[in-house]
Amino acid sequence: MSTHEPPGRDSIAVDHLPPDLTRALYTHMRTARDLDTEAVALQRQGVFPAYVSVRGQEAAQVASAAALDPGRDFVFPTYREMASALAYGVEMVGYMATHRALWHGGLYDVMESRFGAINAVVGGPVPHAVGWAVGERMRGGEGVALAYFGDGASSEGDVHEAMNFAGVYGAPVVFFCQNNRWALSVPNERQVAGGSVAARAQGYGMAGVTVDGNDAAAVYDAVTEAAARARRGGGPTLIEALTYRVEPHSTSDDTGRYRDETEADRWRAHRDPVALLRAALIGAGHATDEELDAIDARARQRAEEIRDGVSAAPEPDGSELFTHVFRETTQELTRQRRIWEEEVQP
Amino acid sequence: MSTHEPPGRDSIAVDHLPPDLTRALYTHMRTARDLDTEAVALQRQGVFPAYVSVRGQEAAQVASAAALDPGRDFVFPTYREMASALAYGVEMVGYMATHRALWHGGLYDVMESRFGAINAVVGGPVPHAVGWAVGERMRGGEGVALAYFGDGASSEGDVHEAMNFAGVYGAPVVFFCQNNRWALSVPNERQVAGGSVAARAQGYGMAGVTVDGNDAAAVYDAVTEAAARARRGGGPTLIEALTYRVEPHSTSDDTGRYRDETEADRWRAHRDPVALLRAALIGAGHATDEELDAIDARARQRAEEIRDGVSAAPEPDGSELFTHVFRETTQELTRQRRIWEEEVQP
Amino acid sequence: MTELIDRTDAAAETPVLEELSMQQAINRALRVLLAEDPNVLVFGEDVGALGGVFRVTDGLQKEFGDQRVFDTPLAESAIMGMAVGLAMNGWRPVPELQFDGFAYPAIDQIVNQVARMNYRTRGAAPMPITLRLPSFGGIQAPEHHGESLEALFAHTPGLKVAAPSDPADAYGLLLQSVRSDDPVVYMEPKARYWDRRPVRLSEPTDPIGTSRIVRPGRHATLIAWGAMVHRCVQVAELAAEDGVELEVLDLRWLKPIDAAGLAASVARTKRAVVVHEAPLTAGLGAEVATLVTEQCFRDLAAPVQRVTGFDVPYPAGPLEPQYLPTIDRILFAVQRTLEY
Amino acid sequence: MTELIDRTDAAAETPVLEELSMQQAINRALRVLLAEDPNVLVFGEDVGALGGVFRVTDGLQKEFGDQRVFDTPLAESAIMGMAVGLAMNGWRPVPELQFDGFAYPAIDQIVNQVARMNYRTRGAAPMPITLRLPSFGGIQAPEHHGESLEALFAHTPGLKVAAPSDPADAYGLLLQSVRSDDPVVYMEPKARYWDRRPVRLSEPTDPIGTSRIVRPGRHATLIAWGAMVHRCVQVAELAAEDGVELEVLDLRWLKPIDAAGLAASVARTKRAVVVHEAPLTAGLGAEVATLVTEQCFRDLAAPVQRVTGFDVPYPAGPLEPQYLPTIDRILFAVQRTLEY
Ligand SMILES: Cc1ncc(C[n+]2csc(CCOP(=O)(O)OP(=O)(O)O)c2C)c(N)n1
Ligand SMILES: Cc1ncc(C[n+]2csc(CCOP(=O)(O)OP(=O)(O)O)c2C)c(N)n1
Ligand SMILES: [Mg+2]
Ligand SMILES: [Mg+2]
Repeated sequence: MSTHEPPGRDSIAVDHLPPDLTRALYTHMRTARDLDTEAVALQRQGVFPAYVSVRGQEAAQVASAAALDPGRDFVFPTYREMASALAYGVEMVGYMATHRALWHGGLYDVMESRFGAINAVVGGPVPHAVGWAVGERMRGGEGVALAYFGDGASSEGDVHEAMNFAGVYGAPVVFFCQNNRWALSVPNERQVAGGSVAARAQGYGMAGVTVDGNDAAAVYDAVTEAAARARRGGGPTLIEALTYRVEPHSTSDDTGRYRDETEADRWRAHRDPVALLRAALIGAGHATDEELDAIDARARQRAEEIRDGVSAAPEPDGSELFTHVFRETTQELTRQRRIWEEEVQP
Repeated sequence: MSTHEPPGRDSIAVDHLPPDLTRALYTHMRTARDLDTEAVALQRQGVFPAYVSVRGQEAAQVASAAALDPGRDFVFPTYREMASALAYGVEMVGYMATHRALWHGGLYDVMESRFGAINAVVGGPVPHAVGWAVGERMRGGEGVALAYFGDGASSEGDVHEAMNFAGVYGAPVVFFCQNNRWALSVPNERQVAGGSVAARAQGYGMAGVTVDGNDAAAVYDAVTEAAARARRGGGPTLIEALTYRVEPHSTSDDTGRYRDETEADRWRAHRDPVALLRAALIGAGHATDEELDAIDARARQRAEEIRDGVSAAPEPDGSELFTHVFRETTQELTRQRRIWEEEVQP
Repeated sequence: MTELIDRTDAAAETPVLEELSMQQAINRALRVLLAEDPNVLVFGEDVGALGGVFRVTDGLQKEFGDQRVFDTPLAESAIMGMAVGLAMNGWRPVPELQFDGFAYPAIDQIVNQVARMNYRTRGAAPMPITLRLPSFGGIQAPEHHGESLEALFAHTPGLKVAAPSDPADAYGLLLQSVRSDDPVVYMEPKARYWDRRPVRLSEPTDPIGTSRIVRPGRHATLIAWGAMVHRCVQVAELAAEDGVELEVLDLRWLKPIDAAGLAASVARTKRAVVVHEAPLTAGLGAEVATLVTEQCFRDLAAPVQRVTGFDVPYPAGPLEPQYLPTIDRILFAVQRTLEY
Repeated sequence: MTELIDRTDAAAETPVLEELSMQQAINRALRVLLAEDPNVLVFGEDVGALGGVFRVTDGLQKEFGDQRVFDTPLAESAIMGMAVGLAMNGWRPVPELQFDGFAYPAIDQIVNQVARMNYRTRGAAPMPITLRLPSFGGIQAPEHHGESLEALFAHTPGLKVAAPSDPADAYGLLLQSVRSDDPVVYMEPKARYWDRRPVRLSEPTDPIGTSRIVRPGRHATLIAWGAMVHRCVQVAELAAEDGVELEVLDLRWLKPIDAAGLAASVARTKRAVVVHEAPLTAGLGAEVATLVTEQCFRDLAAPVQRVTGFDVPYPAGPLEPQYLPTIDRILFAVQRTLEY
C-alpha cells in the first residue's frame, strides 16, 4: 500500500489564497529552480565540489517556509533545503557557500536568519527543533520550530525520540517530512515500514497530515494550520509532503544503477511544481503570462547574482580553523595555532 | 487518554486453555514469586548488592515465555525478566548470579538456553532480536525472536529503528512491551506520547495488541497468536502488556519520593497475577486448592534451592577478566594478564 | 547573557566550614546556578521528583519549579539534542545523563552537534551546555555503570572536560563549567559521592584548565583525576612511611589539560606515574604521559608509568577491585620508576 | 564455523600482478569472502544495487543475491544491532556504515553490545563482525565525512581495529578481519580508494597485529596508518634527497598495536615521528608515542614527535589541506627530532 502513486492530478488550485502570496511563492520557486540549475552548472565547472539538487521539491520547501513567520519562528534544515532558505529570507550567497565547501553549515548568520546551520547528519537536527520549541514555550514566546527531514531520516532513532519528546511536552513543533520517495538509492518500500511517515503521528498522539508536496497551496495550507495549532498551544504536527527526487541524490550519484527513470520522467512531465503553480496562477487570475515572464526574468537575474556572489566569495582564512572552536580559547589551541602560523600558513 | 485505568476486572478466565498448561503457568509464576521474595531478602542480607523485583509482572513474563518454543525460538531480555527466564527453562542459579554481581549478563549458557544475556542498556537488545529474526528467515528456520522491553524503553531510538527494520524485512519478531506504568520515577503520562505503546505498531504496518498483562491466559493467547503469525511469514507484532510495577524500581529506589502507593496497593490487592490465576484455575476446574497448595510447596522448595545455589556459587576467578575479551587473545592482553598475576592476584 | 547575572551575593559571603559530601556540594552548586541565572535549566532522566538516582538534584524541582528542573523521557540522544535547541533559544542547559555507560547513545549529539555548533555557525550559536555525567566505577554497580569516557570526550574538539575529586572542587568546577559559554562534560566520580569532609564552598578562583597539587612531594609525581586522586593520596601516605615523598597532582580539567602544571611538577620530581580507571590502550594516560615526556624529556629519569584499568570490559562485583588500579599496583609502578 | 570453509582454491592460485585500486581490492576481498563462506553477509546503507557510495560493494548483490548483500533502512544503530543478532544466529556479518562521522549514532551498539557480547556471555556468543567504515579525510567532502575515529575504537576493550594503506594490504587485512571470530573495525582510507597500483592479491601471512616497514631507513622512524602512510613515504623521499634516511612504519593494526615492531624500529633509528589525521589531544598518536617511549626510553634521542590534525572540528574544503598533516609539518618534526 504505497502512498506514492503520483497523485495523478496534473493541476492544482490556488484560488483560495491571496494573489500576493501565490505570486511570492511562485517567485521563490522560480528563483530556487534557476539557482538550482546554476548550482548544478557550477558543480560541472568544478566551482562546487558537489551539489544536492532541490529540483522538483520547490513547492514543498518554499510553501512550508513561507507559511512561517521569520520574525519569531525557527527552522531546522537538513542539507537539502536551499529553496526553503530562499523563501525564509536567508542570505543566499552565505547559504550557497556551503556547496562551494567554504564552510560546513553555511556562511549566513544562523541566529539572525532564524534558520539553523545546514546539517549533514540525517535526523540529527530534529531533536534540536524540539528543544528550541520547549524553550520557546517556557519563555512564553509564540514561536514555532519547524524541522525538515527526509523519508530516509524517518528511520533514524533521533526522529522517533524527538517526536516522543514533542508529544510529551506538547511542544510547538512542525515536523515536516519531504518524502521524495528516495533515500539515496533506497526507495520508500524498503525504507518506511508501513509505507507512510505521517501515519506514525498517531502513535505519538499528534496530528499527522499527508499532503501533495508538489502542490504549493496544499503545502502552504497544511503548514499554516500546523503552525497555528502549535502557536495556540495545540502541540506538534507531523506533515508528510509527498514529492519526488527527480534528480540524482547529489551530483556524485548515478541513478542508472538503481532506478528506472520513467517514474522520474512522469513527475517531471506532469508534476513539476513550478509549472503546476504557474498554470494555477493563471487559472485563478492571480497573474498573467506577461507578469509571470517578468517574474521569471527577475528570478533568473537574482539566481545569477547569487551564483556570481558565491563564485566570487573569498575563501575563509586558515586562522578560522581555530577561531570558533571555543568561545574562550585554550592555551593548547593557541599553541596549535602558532604551529599553523609557522608551519602551514600559505 | 490513559490506557492505564486498572482494567478493574478482578478475575480472569483460563477455561479455554489446557489444564496442563495453566498449571504449568501457575507453577512458574508461583516459583518466580517465591524466588523474587528470596532475592529481596538476599539483598537485605547483603548477599546481593541490588535487585530488581519482577513482582506483579509474573503473568506477563511467564505466559509470554511459555508461549514460545525454547527449541527453536530465541528470547532477548532486559534486566527484569527473571520470571521469563524461569518459564523458558533457563538455568536459574546462573541467571540469579547476575544479581549477586558475579557476572554481568548472568552465568547461564545464552546459546544453549536460547535466552540472550541479561542486558542493562534500555532498548539496546531490541535490534538484536530483529537481526536474529532476519537471519532465521534467511536460513529457512522457523524460529521466532521475542524482544522484551519496558514502557520507558519505548522512548529509545533503538526501539524505533528495530521496529522499522522488522517491518521492512517482515522479520519474525514479537516485540513484547511490559508496560508497568513506571520507568524508574517517571510515569507513562510523561514518557509515552499518545499514551499507548501498542498504538505505535500501526505506523510500522504491523499488528499492535494491547493485553491485560496480569491475565496470564490473555498474555499467552496474544503471544501464541503473534508467534504463529511470525512463523508463517506474517511478520512482526507489537504486544503491549499492561501491568504495574508494585515494587520500587530496584532495591536502591525510594518510591516515596515520586509516587503515592495507593495505586500500587490497588494493583496488589485486586490485580495480583498469581492470585488471579489461582482463582481462575479453581474456577475452571483445572486444579483443586490442595493440588495448588502442593504446587506452592514445590515452588517454594525450588525457589529456596535456587536461592541456596546462588548464595553458594563460587566467585569467578580474577583471570576471567582476560579470558573472554577476545576469541583470539592479543600479546598486549597476555602482558596485562601477567601484570594482574604479579601485582593483583589475591 | 552573562552580563545580567548578579553574583555579588554569593561571592561576598565568606565561606564557612561545613561537613559536606560531594553529592551535597554538587547539589549546592546547582542551587547557586539556578538561583543566579534564570536561564539555567536542569533536566534528565529522574532528576525531578526523585532527585536523581544519586540524589544530586534532590529538592531542586521543589525549590525552582518543574519548568527549571524537569524529567525527560528515557532517551539520551534526545536529551542532548534538546539541549542544543534550548541553547539556541537562549537557555543554559545542564542536562544529566544517568550513568556514564548510557552516554553512548547520546555520543552522536554530543560529538556531532553539541561540540560543533559554535564552530559550524562561526560563533553565532554558542553551546553553553554542561553535561553532568555520573562517571567511573568503584561502586559494584550493574554493567555500564562504571565506565570512564574521558578519553573520548577529551579527543573531541569543541568540548571541555572536568572531573573533580572532592566536594570543594566539585562545587567550584561546576560553577565554572555552567557559567562557561563552552560545552563542558562534567564527570562526577560516583565512588566519591558520599565522601563527607569539612569544606568551604567558595567561588572558583583558578582559571579553567588549572590542575592542583593535592599533596606536595619530591620523589615522583602521581597524576590522577576523579576517585583515583584519593587512592593516590593513600599511596603517598603509605610511601611516606618508607621515606618516599610522592607529589599528587589532581588534573581536574581533562580538557584543556594543564600541560604547564604537569611540566612544573615533573621537572622537579623527574618521575611520573599516571593513574586512571579507564582501560590502558588509548586512554587519557597516554596523552598525559606524552605531554609530560614532550616537555620534560631531558629531566625524566624514567618513562612515565601508567597504572590503569585493564583492556577488558568493566567487570562485575568481585572482579571490580581487581580491575581498578590498586594501591599495590601504584606502589609497584612507583618502585619501577624509582629503580629505573 | 570456520572448519567448514574451503580456502584451498584461493590459497593455491599463485597471485598474478594486476593494476588495481584499493576500492577494487576491497571489492575482490569481499567476493572471496562471500564465496568461501555462506555465512558471510554484506549489508548497510546503499550497498546493494548502488554498490555503495564508493562502489566498494559494486556487483556483489548481482553476484551473490539480495539475501547475502542487502540494503538497510537509514539507521546506523540498528545496522550494528542487527549485526549482533545475526551473529547470534550463526552468521558472519560484514556491515558497512556509510561514513566515519555516521558511526557515532551506532557507537552505543558498537561499544556496549558488539564489543562486549563475547565477554558478557563468557564466550557463548562470539561476534565475528567486521564493520567496514570508510574513514579519514582528504577528499574535500561535506561535514562528518572526514573523521578519524580510531582512538575511540582502539580504546574499546573487545574490538580489534585495522586500517590499510594500499590495495594489497586492504585485501589481505579484510580477509583476516572477516575470518576472525572477533569483532573488527576495518577503516578504509577514502583518500586512497582510487589509488591504482600494480599489486598481487594474496592470502595474508602476517598475523593480526603485525605492522609493516614500508620503507627502511636509519635516521628516524615515521609511524602512520591509512592515507598518512603515503604522505610519510613522500616525506621520506624528499628527506632522502638531503641524505636523511627515514624509515616508514605502517602500523596497519591499530588494535592490537604492534608494540614489538615499533620498538624494533625505533631502537635502531632512535627517533620517531607519529603522524595521524585525527586531532592531537588523546589521539592514537599519544598511545603510539607512549608505547615507543616505554620500550625505548634509553635509546630515544628525542621525544617522539606528533604531527596530527589540529584540535578543531574537521574543516571544509579550502581549510582541509591546512588541517591535515602537511609534508612541511612532517619535515619540521623530523628536523626537530634530528636536532633535539
Ligand atoms: C546519520 C547519517 N547517516 C548517513 C548519511 C549519508 N546520507 C546522506 S543523505 C542520505 C539519504 C537521505 O535520505 P532522505 O532522508 O530521504 O533525504 P533526501 O536525501 O532524500 O533529501 C544518506 C544515507 C548521513 N548524512 N547521515
Ligand atoms: C540506555 C539506558 N539509559 C538509562 C538507563 C538507566 N535505567 C535503568 S532502568 C530505567 C528505567 C526503565 O524503565 P522501563 O523501560 O519502563 O523498564 P522497567 O524498569 O519499568 O522494567 C533507567 C532509566 C539504562 N539502563 N539504559
Ligand atoms: Mg528522501
Ligand atoms: Mg516500566
